[in-house]
Amino acid sequence: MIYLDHNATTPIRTEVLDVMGELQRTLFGNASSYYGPAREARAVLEKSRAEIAGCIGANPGEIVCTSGGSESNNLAIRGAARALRGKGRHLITSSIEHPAVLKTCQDLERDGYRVTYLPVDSRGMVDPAEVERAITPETLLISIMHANNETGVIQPVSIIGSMAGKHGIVFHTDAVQTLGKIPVQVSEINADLISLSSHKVHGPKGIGVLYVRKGTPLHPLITGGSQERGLRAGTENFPAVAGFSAAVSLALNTMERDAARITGLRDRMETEIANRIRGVKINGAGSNRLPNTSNLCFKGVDGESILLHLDLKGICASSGSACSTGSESPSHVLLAMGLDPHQAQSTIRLSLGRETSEQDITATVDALTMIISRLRSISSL
Amino acid sequence: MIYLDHNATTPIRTEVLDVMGELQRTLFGNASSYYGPAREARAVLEKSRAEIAGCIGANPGEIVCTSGGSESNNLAIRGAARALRGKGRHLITSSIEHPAVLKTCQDLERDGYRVTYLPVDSRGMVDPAEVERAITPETLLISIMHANNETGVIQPVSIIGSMAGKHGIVFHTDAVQTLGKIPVQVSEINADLISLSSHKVHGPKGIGVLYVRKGTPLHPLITGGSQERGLRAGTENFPAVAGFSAAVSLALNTMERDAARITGLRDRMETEIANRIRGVKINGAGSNRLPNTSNLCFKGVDGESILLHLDLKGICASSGSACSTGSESPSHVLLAMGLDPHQAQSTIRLSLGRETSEQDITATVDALTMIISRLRSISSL
Amino acid sequence: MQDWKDLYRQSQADETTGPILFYNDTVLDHFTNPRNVGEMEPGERVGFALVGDPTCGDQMKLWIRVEDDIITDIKFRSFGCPGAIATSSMATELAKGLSLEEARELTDDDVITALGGIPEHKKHCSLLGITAMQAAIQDYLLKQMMAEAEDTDDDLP
Amino acid sequence: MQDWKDLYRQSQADETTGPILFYNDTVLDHFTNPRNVGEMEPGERVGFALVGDPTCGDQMKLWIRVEDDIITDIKFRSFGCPGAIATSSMATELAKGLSLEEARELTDDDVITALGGIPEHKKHCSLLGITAMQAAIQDYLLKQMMAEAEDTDDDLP
Ligand SMILES: Cc1ncc(COP(=O)(O)O)c(C=O)c1O
Ligand SMILES: Cc1ncc(COP(=O)(O)O)c(C=O)c1O
Repeated sequence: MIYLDHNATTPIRTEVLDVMGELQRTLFGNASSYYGPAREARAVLEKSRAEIAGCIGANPGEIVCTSGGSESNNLAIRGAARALRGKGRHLITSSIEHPAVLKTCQDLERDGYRVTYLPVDSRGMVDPAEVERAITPETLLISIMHANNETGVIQPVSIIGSMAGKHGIVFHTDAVQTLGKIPVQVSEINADLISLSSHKVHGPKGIGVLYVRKGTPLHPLITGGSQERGLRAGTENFPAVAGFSAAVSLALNTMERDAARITGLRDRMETEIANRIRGVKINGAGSNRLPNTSNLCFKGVDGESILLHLDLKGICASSGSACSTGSESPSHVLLAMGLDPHQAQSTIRLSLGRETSEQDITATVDALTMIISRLRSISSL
Repeated sequence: MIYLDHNATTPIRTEVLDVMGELQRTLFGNASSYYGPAREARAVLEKSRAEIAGCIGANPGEIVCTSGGSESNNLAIRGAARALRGKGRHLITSSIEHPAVLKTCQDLERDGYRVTYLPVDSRGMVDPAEVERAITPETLLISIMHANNETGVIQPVSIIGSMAGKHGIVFHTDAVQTLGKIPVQVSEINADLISLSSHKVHGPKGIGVLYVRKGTPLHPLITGGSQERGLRAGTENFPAVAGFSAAVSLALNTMERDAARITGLRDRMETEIANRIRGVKINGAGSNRLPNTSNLCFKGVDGESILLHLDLKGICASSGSACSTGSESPSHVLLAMGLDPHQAQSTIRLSLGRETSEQDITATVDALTMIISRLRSISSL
Repeated sequence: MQDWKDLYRQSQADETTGPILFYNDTVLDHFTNPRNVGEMEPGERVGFALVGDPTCGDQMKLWIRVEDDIITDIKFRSFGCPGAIATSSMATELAKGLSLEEARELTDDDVITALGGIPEHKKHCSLLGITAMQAAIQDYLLKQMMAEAEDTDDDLP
Repeated sequence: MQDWKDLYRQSQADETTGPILFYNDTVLDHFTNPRNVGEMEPGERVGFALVGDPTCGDQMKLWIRVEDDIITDIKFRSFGCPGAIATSSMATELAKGLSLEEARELTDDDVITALGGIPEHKKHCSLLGITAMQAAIQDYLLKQMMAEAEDTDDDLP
């Protein structure tokens, strides 16, 4: 099997599984309970929280554990909107955000909030000047993702963050796709709220984090017990938090080296594909991109047909966000970049990872060459 | 170690850990993705969902996977309140609910909803007649727990459920404490929404379920991808769902036998404590209770001091809900039952489980006898 | 894991579960080796249609050759998803050799049955092949009518 | 797991984390073997106080015996949490043998320092022992004043 869908999810590392297995076998208890074993569970939880905090340059008290990236995004956006509705009811985001941001903003619109969805240019980038123009005295939150999950295009969050800061507006960034691939540092991003997800960095599923800068107004999404300083109720999933912290530490240990190697593989892949297959467009190629992501449009062939052919050859890829697989509508990200619906329908995403080898890339290029020619031979376009 | 805090959390069963480890080692992928491995992940997810559904007599399509009991309660209450706000803005619940229900209702009050918090009698029971009296044409939801986590008192949910049905009002029950201890069957409970949590039945933490009867109006709490039929966004945590389904199946296999044995142990424990220690009150004793729960008030001694002495002897117990451990306010459940604050402060909860042995009980009774006499010898009351 | 897959197959019917993309072997066969791919030169005995599915952007072209009211040959080209390709291929197989009258009674259900089923949310794709074929038959009949009309015209004094 | 515990101890200071109930060995010692538990008969040289903590419902009784302005003996009883018991025990230890003047300068910080620290949210418990002691000193001084006043009365013609 050749797995080229690391932006959807990643295999959990055996080191991480071992940590979690050990913890679950030897330590148990409710991390908020009284007695000895529970205190040890709490110690593990707090050590892991501190480790995750360290990885992004935050304080442990600024880390709220959630069930994943989607919940983190919902907590950030709904939580800020609720906490700040006295200030105003306007939010700014972009048209290329993950559905966990877009759908949440749309939901807030039904509740009387007003949302500006900024466009992107043909390279898939949000323009900070547009953000500035969209700001009103009513603006309570700006939410712009760190890098896009489909194209890998890195957004100018640092500039947008300081701009938001100057206007006294809370800034949220969805860094689910950047963690472990490029540096995610609180001080550089200038964000008040940052969403992270464990299963994208070879950690367990069902766990994520929202960084909440000290003093940021935020209303909880899930109320109940006073876990996570009252910002997220529910018995703490300490084995998963420990797994996440192990995964992110491991990822950061070798990030620079991995990124260089993976960029090399990705670039070779794109060059060879462009050389061997005509009518290929690399979406977002003109931008600063994540090392591992390649978004490819093959003129005149349907993306899902490419994917099924790849699948039959044991190559795993996807057409964009996994959560909309099976939906028939073309990618909102690609349409926002100005592609027409047929082009969007002809696009697939290959996202590499730490297990990806030179041979994987060679095999993938060979397979794609054959598949595209085959599908074009039956295409009506 | 003697663990008598099963209502807070339970040790994960090795069979469950093995299932999850195996799945995480061999199967991966995003259960909503396209290719082969992802389809297997999805197959696991759907098989597990069907198994959980089977355990409570539901259809697989009525099972929404969440991150735990607190999220399930929030989704049920906030989701129904949002979906039905056109109908009215009144909710009915009881004063002994878990904080994940109570705090959520209080939060809705800040949003313009009106909530009736029904009292309980001295035995800790909600009176269905009171529920009926509280119903107004504006009532959109009734939420009464299946059994209370502190006292183990089982509530008359079946009657309340049919009453709600007759009035066309959505009925939610928090069955987090009953699953695996007494039967939880959709057809008997007559509920439209039922909250369940995995870590209370020897399953993994960070996973739970909301049963949503077909046709029940519900707005999602976490929006984004279209997972869980659009009712709960986020990459599916299929290993945890599989772990939960394994745990609940195992629990139901031996439920009757376990319940009989545990009831025996609990009853012996209570009899011996009552015989050997004067000034003991068993809260909720007059009611139908869960087999495993004992809520004991020791006149004139502080609960936390009892717990620390027990802890020093390797016995794990708690004073009620773990999520408020360390908070200094007396239990809202006991106050609702008419105990005075000093009585509430003198109460501990012992909750037994499948590993609890005869020897554990003997040792606990001995320890308590000594501890109470020691603490009384220094008490100023 | 056989049991999981079985369960998975069953649950395809259940519209309450999420999107499922589990094609059976017949569908995969028609997708990887679509029958009757190609084009035909326009001609007197040839019917042609170009149809699109507005739901998903799929597009297809289809040609039939008719001799003595029998569809003797059929060709198609498709820009579409696996469902569209497989159902189109199967539709051409079913229609080939039928009389025009018989072919006009083919439905998308016939195609799905012949394929042994396709995932629920892909069913709309199965319409494409049938729609194209019916359109091609119409095109052929129209051509015949016009030719006959011309013949009749010629016969006029 | 030693390193986790260390980290855990450090993080007690961090008010941003959740409730922590990690008592050190000195606290546990004073909790399990509280010093100076008991009562005293009322008497001329005895001061007494009954105080309660409205935050948590804890209650305590404390007696001091004074000879030549020195606290020669001290006893207490407590209905309270481990923090209340341990801090009361330590407070009595610190006060015993001090002059009234010295004892009046004892603060809850002295008690906490002597115990090597207690969890942040338990600090309010440490006030109970000190408060009771100060109240008992007041009670003693008041008694003295009244006794002196009586003595003076007796002296009057
Ligand atoms: C950019 C981005 N944000 C959020 C998410 C959601 O994360 P999760 O699946 O952990 O809920 C994803 C991935 O699905 C993502 O790519
Ligand atoms: C009755 C009840 N409801 C809800 C919960 C919350 O469940 P979870 O810890 O899985 O969020 C608990 C336990 O903490 C409970 O006892």
